[in-house]
Amino acid sequence: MSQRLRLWLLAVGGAGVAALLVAACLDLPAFGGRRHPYGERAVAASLARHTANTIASLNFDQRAYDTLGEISILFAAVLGCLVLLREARDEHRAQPQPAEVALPVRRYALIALPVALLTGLYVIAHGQLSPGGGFQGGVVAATALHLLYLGADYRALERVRPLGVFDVCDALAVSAYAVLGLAGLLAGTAFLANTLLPYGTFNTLSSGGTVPLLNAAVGMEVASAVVLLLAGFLDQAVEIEEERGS
Amino acid sequence: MHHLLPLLFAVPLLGAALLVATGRRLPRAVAETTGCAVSGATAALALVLLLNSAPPLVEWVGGWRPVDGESVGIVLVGDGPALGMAALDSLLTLSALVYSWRYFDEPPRGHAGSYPALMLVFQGAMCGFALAGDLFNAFVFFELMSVVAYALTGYRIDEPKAVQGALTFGVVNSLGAYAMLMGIGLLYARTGELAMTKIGRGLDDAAGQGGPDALVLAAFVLVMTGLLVKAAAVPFHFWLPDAHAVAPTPVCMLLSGVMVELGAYGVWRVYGTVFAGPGGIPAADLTRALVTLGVLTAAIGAVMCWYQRHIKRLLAYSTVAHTGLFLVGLGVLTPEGDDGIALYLLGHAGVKAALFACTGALLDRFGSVDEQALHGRARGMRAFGVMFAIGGLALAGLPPFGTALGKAITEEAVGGPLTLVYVLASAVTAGAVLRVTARVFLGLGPRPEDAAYETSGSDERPETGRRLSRIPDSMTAVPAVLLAAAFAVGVAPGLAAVVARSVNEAGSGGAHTSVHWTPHGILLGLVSTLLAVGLAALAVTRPRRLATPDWALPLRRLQSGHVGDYVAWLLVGATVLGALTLPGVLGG
Amino acid sequence: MNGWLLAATVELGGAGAAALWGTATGPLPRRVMAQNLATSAVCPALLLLAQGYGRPSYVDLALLMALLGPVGTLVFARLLADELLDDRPRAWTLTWAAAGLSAAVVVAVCVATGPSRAMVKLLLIGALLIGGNVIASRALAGGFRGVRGA
Amino acid sequence: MADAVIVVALLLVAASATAAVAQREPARQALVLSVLGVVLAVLFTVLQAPDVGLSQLAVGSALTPLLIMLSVRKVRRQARAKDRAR
Amino acid sequence: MHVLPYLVAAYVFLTGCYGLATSRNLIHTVGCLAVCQSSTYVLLLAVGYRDGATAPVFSDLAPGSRPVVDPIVQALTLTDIVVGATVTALLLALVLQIAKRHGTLDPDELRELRG
Repeated sequence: MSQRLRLWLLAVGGAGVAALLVAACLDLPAFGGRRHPYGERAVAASLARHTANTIASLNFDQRAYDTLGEISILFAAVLGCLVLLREARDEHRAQPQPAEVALPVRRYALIALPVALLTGLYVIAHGQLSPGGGFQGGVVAATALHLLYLGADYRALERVRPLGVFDVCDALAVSAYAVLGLAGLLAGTAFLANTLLPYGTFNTLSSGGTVPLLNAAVGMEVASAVVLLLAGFLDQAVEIEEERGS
Repeated sequence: MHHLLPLLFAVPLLGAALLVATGRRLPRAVAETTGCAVSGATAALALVLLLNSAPPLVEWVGGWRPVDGESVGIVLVGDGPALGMAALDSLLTLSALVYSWRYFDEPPRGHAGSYPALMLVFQGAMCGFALAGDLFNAFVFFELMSVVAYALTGYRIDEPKAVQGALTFGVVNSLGAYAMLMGIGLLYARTGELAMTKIGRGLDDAAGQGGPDALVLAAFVLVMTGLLVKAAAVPFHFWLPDAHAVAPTPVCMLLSGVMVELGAYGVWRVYGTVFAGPGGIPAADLTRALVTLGVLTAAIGAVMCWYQRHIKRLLAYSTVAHTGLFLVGLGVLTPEGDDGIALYLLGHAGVKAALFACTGALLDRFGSVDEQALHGRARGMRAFGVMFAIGGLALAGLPPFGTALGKAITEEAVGGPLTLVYVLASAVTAGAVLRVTARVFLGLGPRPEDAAYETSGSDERPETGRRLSRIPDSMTAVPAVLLAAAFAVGVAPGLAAVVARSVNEAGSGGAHTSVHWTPHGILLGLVSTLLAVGLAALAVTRPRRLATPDWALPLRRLQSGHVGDYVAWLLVGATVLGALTLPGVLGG
Repeated sequence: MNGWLLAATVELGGAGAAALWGTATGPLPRRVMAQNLATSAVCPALLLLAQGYGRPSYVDLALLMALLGPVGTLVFARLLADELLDDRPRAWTLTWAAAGLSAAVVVAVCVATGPSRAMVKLLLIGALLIGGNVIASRALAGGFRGVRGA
Repeated sequence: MADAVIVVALLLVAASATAAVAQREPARQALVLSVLGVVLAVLFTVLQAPDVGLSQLAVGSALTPLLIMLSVRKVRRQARAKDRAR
Repeated sequence: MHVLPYLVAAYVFLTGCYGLATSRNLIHTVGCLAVCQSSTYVLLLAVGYRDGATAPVFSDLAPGSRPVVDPIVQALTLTDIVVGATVTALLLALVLQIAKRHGTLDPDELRELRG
């Protein structure tokens, strides 16, 4: 199809969808409205279960099943990336050249690395209290590890990143989440029911029943998934080369 | 019993996690056997739940049962159609895994478990989508299903076509999913709820006497865009041939056999629970929209199917044509139409998967799926030739296959000129399949000439490590069993009645219908079979007469393989859908 | 509307928009530099917002921003090192100006908070932000000169 | 009046989204996307969604740019290897 | 102000679609898809906003002392962001393979699948 025709189609389709969306926007309740029935029920339910952060309560208790789907997406994407970025038949690995990094940058990376790791853990641990949680903290922790690549060089990163271990962690974290769900079922309530543990004191680290456990499982899953994803891309960008003449 | 519903997703997921955790050490045979075992266990669970699904099972995940009619949790609905789809996809995954058992080529080094693990997650995602009673939960599983499908489609990274098809698939489907999510956002803004039944009630309350407004229309269009992209309705269908033609054969069996149909199922479910009330989209408008798109889909799918030489692509277009027929049948909104489509879908899944399985055998034996390059070369593969021919006849609706029964009931439900669409679309796609049988397995007729604008199926890499000299028994048995299952759907006494009862209970408030073979239906089935055989005979003996006429060329040029075009078409499709539904909103 | 929010609005509307403009136009070295300065434009605004809304827990956002912003810039500095080799981006005046702004905001918020654990966190954010910003500028100005093909 | 900051954040999001689409060169687009990520995080903060803002920061400011830039690097390396082979 | 956030979401979605349709580089295409997705975040969070309210996070707030915004949309958006990041990664992996197998990233030059 020619460029012109595509632009015409795009104009027609875009105009139609735009008209539809604008008409819908005009019918939407005004921005900042007060009516949120589900939201209010969720806040009440979260407080009843001593979870200070309602979003954590939603993600790991009330709508925990969605989160199971979400970490399965991560799990599947990692699996898919490993499959898609594997070494093809006509490729080989080349040893990357060591990098020369200016001293201040290297120092900064080495200082920021533990700080970022700790921050990641802090964000995960306080997930059910303050903003944050397994997902946010997991990404921070995993990104922090890659400061080694940015600030030092690839081989330093490879040394602290045993991929086999992360592979297992990835699978274990998903299983842990699902098994915690099954535990609810076996205890006679329902899948992913938060009735196994006491709800604890409001606004402390151990409050919320199984919320902190699920939160930790998600943190572990996200951290290992991000490390594995980036490992796939780093392999491609740094190591894997095509055979000459192919 | 209802507490077990989430297990249909959790069990395959745990199996996949197990395979990944141990994948580095596991020998291949063990990994694939584990995959089959877990998939089989899930299928058994789905069947057990299906047998207990009257009255429908309802599960509030996490034990968040409603208090005063209000809940904060996620609801799963295990009625007949939902568990039926779950059982169908589980059984099909099992057969795909058995089909690829020990034959499928080169697992990535140290990741022997990754292919069966992906298949298991795919199975779980499809089950999860089928059971979802919460709109956002449906979106999550929709995305999970898509993500796994992209990875599986691009599995053969050495194939240029495979990676291109997978990317097109990925971009178009993700965009459709985002459109769906925007629609969910609009619905949430209006009703403040996420469970489908509650949204439906919320829309009715909000509309009062007024009927639907622009917001409902936009939400309907956006949600349906996402589902119709999955169901590959024209003009959202372009990704399908590109993806299905290049995916590994066992994956094709799943994509064509059940994933696309899940899109149609989603349309049925979402319309029925969310938009069917007085505050939703009026029935006349839905019928107009779905029947128009469905007829277009059937027509374009059938025409494009006829002109393919790449056998997998041909089968993919036949899937497009058949989903068009499904949409028409669902669009007329009669209980009989729903029953017919449910049976048609069951039969079609078996037949289409069997046809793909046979094509896979050709690919592994000859390294090609091109009708012209394979001309007469498969004479020795008699069993596959017979199965391919039977598959073609079943696709046309030869009684007493399940496809024929479903088609006959639907034809009666739609009535009038739409019957003709069913007869013609099934005859043309079946004719193309029979033509392939005659040329490839029997070597009849002269070799046709190359056309200008087409995808050839030669130079494909077999999916096995090397070309097979002998096809393993598991690869022969699977299509045979699938065809037998499609046959059984048509003849098993009482099955049709059970399916109809559970579909009506879920969809049309328990309306009573009687579904059985009628002379009229048998006659129409025979007519389209004869038509298909005639078309195939004509194509083989007088290829000139049916070679691409000029008028089909513009149609073929639309299938350009360009992601940008497909995105533009998606927007056009949403606009068309909006325009077709608009009258009811204006009138209201 | 309190003064903190007003300050945040001005900061976002001014420095944020300027950083966006710089990132979206002009030669590549300038874009990278503008991307780096976007961190120091937005992070103080996040601190001001936390103070303005009276929600100390929002400070975590600024903490993450101060940590990850420079990491993002290092990504570009490292992976675009070849292209930045000939025409090294330097904007020391702007870098120090941004650092000064960050310091001013951190001090102001610290004064409002008073001595407590929250203040330690704020000071940590200030140190990370200013240090990261300066180092990222240094990295852009030839911090990866030896990096080729890696 | 408290809405002023929301308006500013919304306009910044719209502007950076436009810029991200208008940049046709992937590396430049990655730069704008990282700014888009940061601006979105600000928008989420002013819409009182700090949790979402945190994850947008985590993903948008470092992870997505890193993924895109690694892809760009791989593609360039490939092109260079092809040129050398020629 | 009543509809501005919604209009921005619609605008961002359409802009992303324009980028997708006219893209000449597949990495850019994936970036545009991320832009499209960010429109869904804006829409969802705008729907959940409430005037003068604050986040429903009670670590530094006494429950009931101030009105709070809708937490549901925030949970949904959180899930959505994860989905977005993973889809980006997966599609970029496919793009890398396309670059390898086709030697180009221009969709106009990919001519294998047609008709």
